[in-house]
Amino acid sequence: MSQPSALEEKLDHLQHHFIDSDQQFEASKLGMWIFLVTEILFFGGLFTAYIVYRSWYPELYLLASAELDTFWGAVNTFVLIGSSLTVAMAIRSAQLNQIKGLIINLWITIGLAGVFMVIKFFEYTHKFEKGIFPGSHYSYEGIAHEKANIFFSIYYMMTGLHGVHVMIGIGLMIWLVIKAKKKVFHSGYYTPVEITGLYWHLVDIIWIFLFPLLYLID
Amino acid sequence: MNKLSEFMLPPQKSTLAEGTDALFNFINVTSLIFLIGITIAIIYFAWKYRRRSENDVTPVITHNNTLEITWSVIPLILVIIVFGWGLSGYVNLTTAPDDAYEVRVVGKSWLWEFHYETGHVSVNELHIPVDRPVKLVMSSEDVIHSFYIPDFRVKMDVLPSRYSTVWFEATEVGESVVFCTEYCGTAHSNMMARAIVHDQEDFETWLEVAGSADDDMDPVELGQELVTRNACTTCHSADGTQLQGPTFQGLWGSVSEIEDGQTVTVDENHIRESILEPGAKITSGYQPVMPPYAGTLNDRQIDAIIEYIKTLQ
Amino acid sequence: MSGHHISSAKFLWGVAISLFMLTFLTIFVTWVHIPEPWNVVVAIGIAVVKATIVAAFFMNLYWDSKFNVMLFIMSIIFFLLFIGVTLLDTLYRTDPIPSF
Amino acid sequence: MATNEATPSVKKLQVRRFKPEENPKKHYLNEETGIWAWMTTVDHKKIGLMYLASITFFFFIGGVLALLLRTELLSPARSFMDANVYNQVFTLHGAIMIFFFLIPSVPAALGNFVLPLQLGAKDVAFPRLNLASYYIYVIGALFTIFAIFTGGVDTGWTFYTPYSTTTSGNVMAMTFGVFILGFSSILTGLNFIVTIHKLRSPGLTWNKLPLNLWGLYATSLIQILATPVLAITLLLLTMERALGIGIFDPAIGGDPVLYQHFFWFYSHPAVYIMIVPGFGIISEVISTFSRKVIFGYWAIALSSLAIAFIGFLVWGHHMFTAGQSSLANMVFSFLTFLVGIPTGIKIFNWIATMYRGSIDLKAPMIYALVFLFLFTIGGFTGIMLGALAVDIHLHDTYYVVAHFHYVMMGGMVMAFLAGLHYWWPKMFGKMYSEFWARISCALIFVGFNMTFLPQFVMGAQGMPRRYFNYIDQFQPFHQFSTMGAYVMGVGFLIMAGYLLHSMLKGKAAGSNPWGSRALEWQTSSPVPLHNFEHTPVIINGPYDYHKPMSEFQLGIATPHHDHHDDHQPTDVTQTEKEQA
Repeated sequence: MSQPSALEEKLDHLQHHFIDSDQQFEASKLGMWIFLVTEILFFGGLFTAYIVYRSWYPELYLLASAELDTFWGAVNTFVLIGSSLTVAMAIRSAQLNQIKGLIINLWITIGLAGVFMVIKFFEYTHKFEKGIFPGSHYSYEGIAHEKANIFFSIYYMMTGLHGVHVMIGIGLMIWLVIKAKKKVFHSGYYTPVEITGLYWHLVDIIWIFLFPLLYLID
Repeated sequence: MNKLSEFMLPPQKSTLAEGTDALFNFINVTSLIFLIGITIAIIYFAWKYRRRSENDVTPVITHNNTLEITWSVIPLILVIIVFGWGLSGYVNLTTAPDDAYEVRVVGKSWLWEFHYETGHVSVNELHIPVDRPVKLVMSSEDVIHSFYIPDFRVKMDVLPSRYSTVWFEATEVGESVVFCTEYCGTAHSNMMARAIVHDQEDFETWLEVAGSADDDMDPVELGQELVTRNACTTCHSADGTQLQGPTFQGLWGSVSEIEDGQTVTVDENHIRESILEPGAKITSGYQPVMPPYAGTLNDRQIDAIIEYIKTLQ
Repeated sequence: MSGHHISSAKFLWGVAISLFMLTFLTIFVTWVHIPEPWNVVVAIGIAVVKATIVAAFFMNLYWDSKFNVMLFIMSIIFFLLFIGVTLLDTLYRTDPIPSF
Repeated sequence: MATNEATPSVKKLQVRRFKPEENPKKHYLNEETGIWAWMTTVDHKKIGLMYLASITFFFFIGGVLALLLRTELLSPARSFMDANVYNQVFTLHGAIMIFFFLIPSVPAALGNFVLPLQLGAKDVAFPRLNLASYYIYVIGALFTIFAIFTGGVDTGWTFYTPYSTTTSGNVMAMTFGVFILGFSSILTGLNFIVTIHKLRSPGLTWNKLPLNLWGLYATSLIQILATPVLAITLLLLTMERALGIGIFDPAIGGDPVLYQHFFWFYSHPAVYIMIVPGFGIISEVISTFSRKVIFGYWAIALSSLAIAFIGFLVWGHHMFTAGQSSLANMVFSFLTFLVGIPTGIKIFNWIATMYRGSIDLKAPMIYALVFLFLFTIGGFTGIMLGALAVDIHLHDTYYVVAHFHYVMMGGMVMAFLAGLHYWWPKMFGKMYSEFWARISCALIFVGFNMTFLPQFVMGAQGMPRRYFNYIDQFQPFHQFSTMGAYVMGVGFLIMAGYLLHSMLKGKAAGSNPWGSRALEWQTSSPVPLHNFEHTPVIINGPYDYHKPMSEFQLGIATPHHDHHDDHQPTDVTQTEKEQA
């Protein structure tokens, strides 16, 4: 019991079947970790498809990744790592009862996530203009490989699903900001901030793998 | 033992059948012994230790290492035997002798095509020589099918993306049924063929004659023969019965409505196009499932089919 | 409690900067053409290091209960089993070719 | 509020005996009544009953579809439905039975009801999430029903590509429905793991955990590890139909066998999602009705985990003839046999538990023994199918159909029925007619064997599965099988009858009609709204029949406060903390 004073102050959040705040916090965090396990295996399916096709057609991946812009990929990597930092700072603010800092850090994170999505949007539209669509709609002729469409199917599925997760993250953080403004969080109760942070870091980790696997094939 | 295997299994008509059946029987008998033992134990315990009063006191037996190790290790040994046995059988099933006679198999919804090295094609009839290894190299035109001859104990999926093989050596002259065992749609259960085993001499005669056998037939008779042989009748009836495709009865000269609302008169050109390129004009109310016959039927054969359809008014 | 570790701002910045450096490194490595398959190994290696840093210090696994660490590792093990066993098929297929 | 007897100054655990109140006036069924209270309840018991009602509905639908299939198969070719209808019906029978009945049956329905009771907890860790997962299940079901009425689905429950990407009908709605359903399954698993970890009563250490909870724990692990892969597989399939993604579509360069890997990576472990919680029930029932300590507690507990783990590595045995590499076939065959060992260990342990017990052949026990017999047959025929050479012959025949019906229906459904009859008095506080229960069990047993034993023979003789039409030689077997299905149907109707009668007019059961030592029987029947009026304290294992009943009813007094009352006095929090 690190902050007994906080425990005594506010217990609005405590549900009836838990004994105390710590038990509830630990349970929520364990629940989130289990959820992250399912996320890892969810993306794991796509990584498996990626690896299987790469082992079959290594030359295809060389050719096709040349179509991806390493510069913007790298920028997005920095943006996401930066947002991971701000989320960590947000949790720190909550732990120290600095609600203003919490809200500012969350807003920066939302901003960075927005930048990520905007860059992603331009990357996509650029490809669509060339006729690089997934699977059967693929009509680009710049890659001399009959399975180029499959590479881009995998590319769009991986980055698209990752993008969906970023969008969900943005939604969650807007919700956190609203909650924080209502003074729900304090140093004795910041579970939603913590577990949203865990989620956001996982989204970051997945991008850390997507970046070298898709963009950095020389 | 023999009675059991005769009752459970189809006749052994290939060299591979005996090995598979021996393992089948071994597992069956071993399992049966265990099952009887377990069942007797259950019934005996349930009777012997039935509750006599509400105050029955039961002994505290939490575990017994010797017993537990025994009933882990004995089954382990048994399953390892079964694994090795099954594996060696499998290696036999998948290693075709080098001198095997090759036949190309093409699965289409819902028929089997067999291409021989002479260039002859037979539909739903696989002709093979007896006592000689035969290797089938198979592929599919559309969805996944699976080639299964119970009498030979062989089965292999037929894939649209690449080739797969199966081999066997038939041991007696006769006929066996071929099934499709990978679900492939409406007429999946009618996607059957006959494996016809000839002796070597007959087989060679068949190969020579088969390609030219219908040269002197009357076109209508030939057409009738062809629609059966090419499995058209799986989906198109000659008596008005509604199957997966339009019936041939009264088809000639009729006007049919196609998918986009246009109408087309069923004439020679329409029938020819529908045979060679079935997807071009689909009569509304039917699914686009018919496989193309380009490369399977020649012009003379198509003409014969048209002549035959003309007669079904 | 294990779950309430509070990192200092300096520490968090340090973690982020090391992640930025590793990102530069992984891009830099693609310019020096390392021969196959080592380029992939290096790229994945750096990504694993980065992911471990994020998991340990941003996600606080370093200070967290053992079971959460175990869950994280377990998910990766099962993913590796999935891909590993699938590759047993896809890498070792034989493609027969018809002779006519 | 009786908080004073345990003052904060007391450091030692002060326990006393709490005898459950017999036939209480107030319990979870009559507090908070009305449709709205039920639909918005976060009570695990009510959610469990809502699941129970839903899966019963789907079991009924699936069962009727099965009878239609069997009736059509009385004669070859068409008798009253055509091939397309037949194909849709068998697809629905499979999909409904697996995704809407078997997967949620024990974990979500019985598990939800029993798990917190066996832990001595007031609820699961995340009650609102629990309710959400029920509604997710309902939404998934609605999508599926929508698919049925907008073209139907004829792909088989396996959705194999490229057939599923090319066939007409509303495959997308169906796969999306199952995709949604996956989340329900994941959230239930997540909830259970956290609950077992965080909400055990004082003294309930891992080595005192009821085997039912070990079973549910192993199941939950499979649910969270395997279900996401199903989700991504179905998402890819949906995308394949919607956007032409084509990773599995050979027409544009994809690989259909890869789909099968993805699909079975979930769907084989899913078999264990269905059967492992059944093992848990059987352990409880056999111990209770033999009134004897379970034989080989750790062997049974750990073999559940072993099965869960090895079960992940055997998916390729569904693909022995699919065109995967010989190396993969060999590895998968070997690992498949390894799963047989822990399963065998369980069977032997259960029989050893009966040895020198005091066996009372009440309905739950009869179902448990029926389970032992039928599941053993299912297991041995599984060994048969694991043997490579033999599987080449038997794959995709009626032998496989019979095998998995012996495992799923003979194993899983019998375990479910054992559990249902076992916990029925706890759920409703009423007893059912033992006589009719035996009649119906006998009919189901006889009907089941009549239905599926001939299918082994048919399959071994070469009758392929999913066949609308068949060659004449198989007709006698099909007819016999259909007769069996009708007998089984009658058995289930009788069961529905006496259970309904029990619910309405049954005799009061009392809190512990079986004389069990397990924790869920140490509270009233029906259960109070918050499960226990006290905080149970556990000092013995759940199967320690050699110790007196009084030692199983210990607890410390807790203030009982309303479900929605979030304002808890601080001193109580402090008190319990020190005691725990």
